[in-house]
Amino acid sequence: MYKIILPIFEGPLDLLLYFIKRDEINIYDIPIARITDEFLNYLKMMKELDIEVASEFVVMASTLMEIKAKMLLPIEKKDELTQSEDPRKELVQQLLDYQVFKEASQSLENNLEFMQNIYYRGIYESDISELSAKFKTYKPASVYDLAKAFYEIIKRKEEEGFQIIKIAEYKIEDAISNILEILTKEQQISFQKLCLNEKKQIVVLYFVAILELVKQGKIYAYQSDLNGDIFLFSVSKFYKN
Amino acid sequence: MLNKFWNLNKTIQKQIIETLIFASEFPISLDELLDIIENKLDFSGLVEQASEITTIEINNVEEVIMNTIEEINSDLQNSNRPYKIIKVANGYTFATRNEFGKILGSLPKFRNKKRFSKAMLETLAIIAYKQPITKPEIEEIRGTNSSEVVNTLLERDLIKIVGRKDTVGRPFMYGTTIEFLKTFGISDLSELPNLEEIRTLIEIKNTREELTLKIDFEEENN
Amino acid sequence: MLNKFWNLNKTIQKQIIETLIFASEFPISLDELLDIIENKLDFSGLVEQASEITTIEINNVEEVIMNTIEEINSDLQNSNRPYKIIKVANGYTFATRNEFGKILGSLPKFRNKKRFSKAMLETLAIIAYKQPITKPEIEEIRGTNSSEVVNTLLERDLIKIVGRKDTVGRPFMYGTTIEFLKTFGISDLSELPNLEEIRTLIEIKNTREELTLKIDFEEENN
Repeated sequence: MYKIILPIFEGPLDLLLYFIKRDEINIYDIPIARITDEFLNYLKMMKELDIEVASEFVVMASTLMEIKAKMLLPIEKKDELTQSEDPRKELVQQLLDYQVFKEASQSLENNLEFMQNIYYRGIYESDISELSAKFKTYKPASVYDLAKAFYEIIKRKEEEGFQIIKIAEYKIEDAISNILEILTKEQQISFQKLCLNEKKQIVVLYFVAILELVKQGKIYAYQSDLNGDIFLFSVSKFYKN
Repeated sequence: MLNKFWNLNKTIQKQIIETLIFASEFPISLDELLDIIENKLDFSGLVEQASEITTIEINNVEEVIMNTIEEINSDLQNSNRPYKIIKVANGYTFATRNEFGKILGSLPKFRNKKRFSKAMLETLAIIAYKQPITKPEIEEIRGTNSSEVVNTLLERDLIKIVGRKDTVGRPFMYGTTIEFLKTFGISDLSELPNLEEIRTLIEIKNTREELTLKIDFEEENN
Repeated sequence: MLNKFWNLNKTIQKQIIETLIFASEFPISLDELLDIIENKLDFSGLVEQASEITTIEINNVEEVIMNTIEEINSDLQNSNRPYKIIKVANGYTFATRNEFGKILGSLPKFRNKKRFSKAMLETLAIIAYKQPITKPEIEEIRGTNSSEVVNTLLERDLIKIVGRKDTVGRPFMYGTTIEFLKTFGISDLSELPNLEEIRTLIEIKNTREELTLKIDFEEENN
């Protein structure tokens, strides 16, 4: 059995730059058909190795194929398109920009080398000292730390079975559209059925929604007696029948 | 059993102990110093020189270290350094000499504003997200008495009283201050991450990193 | 106008400056040092001695302070201290000398502390140059999902949330921290290599490769 060494790429741009460098391709005049094939072969290999292919690679593959298709158009047709702009232009610009930051990150890496043996005061956190428990928790804090602290409390509370009460955003509009939607499918709906197992707030909301719909002339509401169930009908359907 | 540390010459021994006290975030105990110098450090970068100490039986390493620290302190004094090593709460740490400490005392809150204990950060987070909120409400969420920490936050001007709640006892309600916003570098409360955002910030699947690691490992093996 | 600080004798001046740098949690800038010694300190505890300096016109106080720091560094070296004052993150701070930093770095807990993945470096470079910048903007440049790496950088305190952008979804904007400057030994963001210069360099490199390619081609044809 032998091992396959797969270079690690930070994303599709990184992979494309790798091909460009390896094959000594002129970045300003990328042979798009060839590089598309290489790219697709790489994806195929990843799939064969059962490595999950991130969606951005798939998106890039389709971009490459699109560019390739545009490049294949006959020249006359190309001229008809907006002044025959090179379909590779955007991709090339993206690659150049990315290259600039890759280079900049290289210079950061050089800094690290220089800082390799420099340590600041107070960098060492005690492991075994009994003092650590007392002092360790003191730390400078950022917005992120604050948010994290809150999140941890919330999670702890959830684990304790504490319910975080969400202010439910029940809207009249939702109740209205819900009723109308039911009435496009059903001939009628009863108020009791509508509110079956619903919370008190929702029942109130539906009631208000019904009043509103009646006022707008979109539904009819009938009640057989004072304490009876209320039946709702769509006005448009009512007339059709 | 004596290891390589005790074979180093005295000057370097002193410098290593001084480095460890210098680097420690909090007072470092004798036990920890010993554990580090005997078991954890790699001296291969230093020229090793057998010193007279190797021929002497060291009965009490703790005492040797304490003496070394005393010697460092004499050196610091002789070279006019304004700080020295002191023993506090069973550990060693650097502190300014009295006369210079006094000078620092005349500075208003000397650049120490951003330090928080876990309790402070928790309480501040609850107030920031739930304001206006009363102390009983804070205590219910934290499940612990929070009087002291609320007072500290008030003193540090990070929270303020914003009114009273119309319930039994009419307790004070607290909210955050402008100083709070300044400390955390945001311009208003809406800039705080909401719960959903915190969740995505914190709970991110690490599948990709794992993959990278796996492959790195294979490369190293070749 | 010269105040009491400049009337103190040189040794005490040095000690005060060394105290301030030693006591400060963050690198302390020249401006802050000046402001403190000229306006904020109470020297009443110290014996004041008129030194020769009062008779000399001090044209450039910043330069005097920088020279003083240089002198402190010579003193530290001469008295075998394992640390020195370095300039980083817009200010002065104490750090270990290389040889002792190396020993400290051999501690197991420090082994991975200075390791950075390619993704981290790339993302840091983008944030350092383009800050304040949102995650979608970072992802557009990198061409890949960057949630995990942004999270790691936040966890390691190398970047921070600096606000929200007024676009759809009000995404967070990120910027680099003092910790970033300290880790990479950068005194000021303007010290980073100029982006335009890098761009030009890359263009030259790209066209040179193209040139080489052409020549190769011609050679092959001959």
